[in-house]
Amino acid sequence: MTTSFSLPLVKMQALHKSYGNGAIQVLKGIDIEMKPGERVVVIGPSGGGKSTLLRVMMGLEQIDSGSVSFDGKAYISSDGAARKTQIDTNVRRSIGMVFQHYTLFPHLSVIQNLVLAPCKVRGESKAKATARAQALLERFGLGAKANAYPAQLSGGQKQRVAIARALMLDPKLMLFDEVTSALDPELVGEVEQVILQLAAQNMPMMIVTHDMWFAKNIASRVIFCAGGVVVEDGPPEQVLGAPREERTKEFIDRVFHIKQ
Amino acid sequence: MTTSFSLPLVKMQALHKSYGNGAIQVLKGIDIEMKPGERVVVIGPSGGGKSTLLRVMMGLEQIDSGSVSFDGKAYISSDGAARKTQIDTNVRRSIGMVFQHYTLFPHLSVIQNLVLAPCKVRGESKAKATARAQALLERFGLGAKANAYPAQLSGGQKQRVAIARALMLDPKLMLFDEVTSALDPELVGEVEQVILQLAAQNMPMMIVTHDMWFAKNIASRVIFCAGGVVVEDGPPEQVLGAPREERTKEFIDRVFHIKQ
Amino acid sequence: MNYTFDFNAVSIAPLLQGLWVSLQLTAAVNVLGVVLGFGLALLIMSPIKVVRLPFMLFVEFFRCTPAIVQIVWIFYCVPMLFDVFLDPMTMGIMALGLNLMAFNAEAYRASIQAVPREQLDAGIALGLNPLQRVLYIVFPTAFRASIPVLLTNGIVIFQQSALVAIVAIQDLMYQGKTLATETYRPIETFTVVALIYFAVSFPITQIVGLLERRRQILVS
Amino acid sequence: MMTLDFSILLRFEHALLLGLWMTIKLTVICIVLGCSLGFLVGLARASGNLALRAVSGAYIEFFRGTPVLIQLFWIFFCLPLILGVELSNLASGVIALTLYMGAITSETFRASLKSIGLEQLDACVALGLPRSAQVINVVLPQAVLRAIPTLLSNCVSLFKESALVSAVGMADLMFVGQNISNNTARPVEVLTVVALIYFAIAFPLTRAVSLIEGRILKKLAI
Amino acid sequence: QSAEGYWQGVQKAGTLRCGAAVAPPYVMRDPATGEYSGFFADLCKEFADVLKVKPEFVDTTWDNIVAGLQAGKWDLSLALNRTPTRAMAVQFSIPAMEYQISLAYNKNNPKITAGAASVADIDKSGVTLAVMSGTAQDKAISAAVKNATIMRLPGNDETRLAVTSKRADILVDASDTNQLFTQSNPDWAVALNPTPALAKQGVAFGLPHQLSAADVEVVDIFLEEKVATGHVDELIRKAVDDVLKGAK
Ligand SMILES: Nc1ncnc2c1ncn2[C@@H]1O[C@H](COP(=O)(O)OP(=O)(O)OP(=O)(O)O)[C@@H](O)[C@H]1O
Ligand SMILES: Nc1ncnc2c1ncn2[C@@H]1O[C@H](COP(=O)(O)OP(=O)(O)OP(=O)(O)O)[C@@H](O)[C@H]1O
Ligand SMILES: [Mg+2]
Ligand SMILES: [Mg+2]
Repeated sequence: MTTSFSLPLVKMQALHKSYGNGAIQVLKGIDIEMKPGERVVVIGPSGGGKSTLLRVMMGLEQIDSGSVSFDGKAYISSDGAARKTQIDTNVRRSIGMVFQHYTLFPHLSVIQNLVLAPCKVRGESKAKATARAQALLERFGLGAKANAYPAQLSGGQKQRVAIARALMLDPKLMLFDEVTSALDPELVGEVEQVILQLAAQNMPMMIVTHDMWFAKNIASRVIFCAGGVVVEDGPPEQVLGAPREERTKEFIDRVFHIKQ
Repeated sequence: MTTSFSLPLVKMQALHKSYGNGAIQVLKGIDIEMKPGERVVVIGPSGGGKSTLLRVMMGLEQIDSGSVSFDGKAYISSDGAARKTQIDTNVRRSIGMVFQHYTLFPHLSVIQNLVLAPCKVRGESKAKATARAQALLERFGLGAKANAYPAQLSGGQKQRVAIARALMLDPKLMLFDEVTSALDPELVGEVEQVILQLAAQNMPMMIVTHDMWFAKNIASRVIFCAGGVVVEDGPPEQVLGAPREERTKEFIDRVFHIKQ
Repeated sequence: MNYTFDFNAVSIAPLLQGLWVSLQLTAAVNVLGVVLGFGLALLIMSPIKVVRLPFMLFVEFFRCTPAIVQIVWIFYCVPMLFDVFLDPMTMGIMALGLNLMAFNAEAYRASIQAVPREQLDAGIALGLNPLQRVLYIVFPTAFRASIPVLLTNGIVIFQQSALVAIVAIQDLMYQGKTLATETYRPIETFTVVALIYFAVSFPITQIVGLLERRRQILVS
Repeated sequence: MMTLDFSILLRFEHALLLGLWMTIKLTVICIVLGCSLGFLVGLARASGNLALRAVSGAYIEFFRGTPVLIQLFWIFFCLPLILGVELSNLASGVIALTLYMGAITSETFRASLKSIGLEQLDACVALGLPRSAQVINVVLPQAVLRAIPTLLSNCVSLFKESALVSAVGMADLMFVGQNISNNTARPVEVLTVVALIYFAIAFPLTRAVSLIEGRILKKLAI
Repeated sequence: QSAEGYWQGVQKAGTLRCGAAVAPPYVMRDPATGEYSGFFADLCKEFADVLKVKPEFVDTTWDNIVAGLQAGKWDLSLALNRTPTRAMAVQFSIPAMEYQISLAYNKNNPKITAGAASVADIDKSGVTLAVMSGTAQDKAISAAVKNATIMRLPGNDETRLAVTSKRADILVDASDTNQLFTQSNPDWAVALNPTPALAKQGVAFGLPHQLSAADVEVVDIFLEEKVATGHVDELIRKAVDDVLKGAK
């Protein structure tokens, strides 16, 4: 591993991002450093730019200016003038992402969903990828569903398959964007369980969630993000339990239903 | 008012209901008595029959056997043999219901949605109904939206309009089926606020919700329903705080994320 | 290519006369199709099987056979079978009208059945009786939802109306064919005729597209 | 009211079959060519290149905005003159109906491409899939699956429209039917049987559309 | 055009493509086999023999028989009437026979008064004349009537059906063709040859516009002999017999 302990795993510098040619400023200068092994939970009001932040890290969005480094390499950067975002796809492959709406490929079976990327991206043999996929599914309690199609799965099962699919490429960082908010409350647990399992293996991750109990249980650090800037950043006990900023407090109260 | 204080407002007796000609038993003998002024929250696992219960009370479903009385009148009953459900539509009009997916009529403006039923069902004059509707909208903070169409509203606004629409017929009992679970977490509050307002005016109601904080705040009684039967029934402190039944405890733990 | 074009040979006046006939035919057929198509939709959705089946067969028959066969059949077989002959325009309206009724009935049926069940549940919960539910909830939503398809079918009928030229109704196509044989200038004539059809259809399809987009924005 | 005698048709069974064979041959050839053309035009219509979009758009609008009958007349008698080459009747028929089919299927393909959510592409990027795999393994199969029911309806339309080639003198089912009805002076029997033959082929196809639609919807849960 | 002659080109292709629209007894198509007969079809076959190529009949309609020739869809068109306007678009061989227009109608039709003899006698508003569109009879009758309605239909089938189904009152067609029609419907159909005659024209092969005089002469010489020897008359008799036999 090239990662030296003192180096940050991810470093975002002065990230700016807008939609509609600058009409809607969504990220207004984000600087976040994330150390290896950290589990960062991002919370904040709707429209605050949380999803955009994760999508930028994943290289799904063009940025206006700034850069993101991974393992010391600036893999996303923008030459402000031409508004053209440079993305180093090799580095990007070290990052996995799971979305709110289970983005499984509906025409492929569960196991085919899992082996597609390893075979096409890394040229892994089908047999080897299938074996790894099967093992991963077993671990997530989905061994019996290998040949099912996504439409035949419950929401919780779909989301667990999506996580397994992302893990097939051995990512060094996982991004989760509200992965449980489309689920029935009863199914939330099984998905969070799986993420907690990963956390127990020290997988670095950045998680956007509205589920405060999950946030408390998984976060090693919480960032409150609103209006395109980082408003508060600290350990979960501080940000969730005793926020320093008025806006954070207001948000936490609202979501925790303390004020009626 | 004919309602004597000792009489129950709603009385369900041995309700049985199945789908697919008895293939799927959904309600397996439900007996619930609800007193006037009670606010009953129904909780339970997905597929446990909560929605079905409310839909039966509203007369939206055929039943296999049993009966439901309102104000002492059996308005829903089934002669077990012919599998034909008798519904007294006059009594049914005393009950209002709000659904999970805002069922506003998309081709009518907000105010038209509100006045449709009073004009057509009770023959109320358009002017009078419109005045009442406008007042109700003001009360719910939607005065400015009277002429908007549903597609132009946020989820929270739609759901508040749906509640106002149900109230236009002066119901004596309101049924709410997961009215906030399709909403962004941030919008949940405004809808719950409106229901709490109604509760403060002693409107009897039966509420299905997965939001335990809302349940705690609104319930005068909580019923835990699973597998088509009432598993536990008691005051909120008991059922939510210290459930007696193992299944209730397990469910509460899971949804409250106490166990990981 | 050794052909010299001569568009002067194409006299516009008879073509415009033909266009007027085509437009009248299209309009009359659309009135039939929109109004009677709705009644037909109700019949094919009837809960009574004996009522439903013959009308379903009728709809399927008109949807599954070529329009030209229908037209030729109605023009030649109806008079022979029943010994009646109405004036050609009436026959043309009847032939295309039956065709459009079948297609529009399907459009209505699809959008009536697409009215979400929750909408009807809400109607019951508001105490509306079955007739009121159909009148105030099902029809308005279904009719709105069918408009783009009705308009599209209407334009298709304008184009299908060219088929009546084969049975000698003096529509645009017929005038075009006559002109082409009279002048021996088929290229120029057919080009002009095609352009006239296009000039009428195109703006309407654009409007339909616009309506469709607007509706999608409104519904979502 | 006349008496009907369908037995005369038995004499012409072979001729009707020949006509039907021409209709089917024409339809099948044009389905294959038309779908391929439609797919390419659908891509062009969705492409970023303005010129491609404009040309493909004009083509689609023109063929959807004019009667097939006039397209046939034009291609039968004008195209050879303009191109300065000789075209057989079959070739002209194939060209005309292929262009018609290409126009209607391109819209089908475009709609099905558009119906694939952007999040599917996001997922591809997040998995690091190369562009080729995105297209071949993710976008194409879904687009084709979603397009199948509408494509089948397009095929039924083409099958019906093919009857128009009789008007330019191609000996398809309709042409043979009219020829027989003239010779025998029994148009009612002949035209009725011709209509029934068309129906017997098109109707099962439309049923198949709803069946397949149900299956695909179920599989993809869309 | 290439320097070599038109017919050499046909010989090179190996087939003589004849554009054929149905008009018994000139050109007939057997619906059961799709094969062509009629005396003009026979002439075409014989001409193909002269060229030592196979004849090939291309199905068409009267509407398109000139356009198809212009478009090069076939090498010659069968049974075209020689008219000046047509001659501006295509060329003709010498006539193979003379042709006259007659009017066939239902003798029970009250609109047609007994003793009608001229076009003027039937040229009344309310009378519908069915004619094959694009044919010589179409041109002739269109020029002659003022009050009657003309219904132009694409083929022989449709015009006959129109009269049979009483949609039209009178069938305007070549006298030979109409004779066949009346002979196969003897119980009600009659025909009259109007006086003065509507059109007396020669029926000939239609040839592409660009043909050289030498190429046209090839066909002319071929026909000249067939007409002079009475062979054409023989072919006509045979064709009429065939049709009448078929109708029984
Ligand atoms: N494709 C887009 N085009 C234009 N504006 C967009 C687009 N995507 C997002 N936005 C806008 O960017 C802002 C931030 O959106 P983002 O999805 O990042 O918020 P979020 O914090 O994830 O909110 P939520 O909690 O609702 O998911 C919002 O105002 C949104 O309307
Ligand atoms: N129309 C239907 N046809 C067949 N089965 C149905 C139908 N509607 C509901 N069910 C079945 O009835 C059972 C109870 O459903 P119900 O919607 O009442 O549960 P619920 O407690 O409201 O669950 P949730 O929390 O998911 O809303 C489920 O197993 C469901 O699959
Ligand atoms: Mg988001
Ligand atoms: Mg429910």
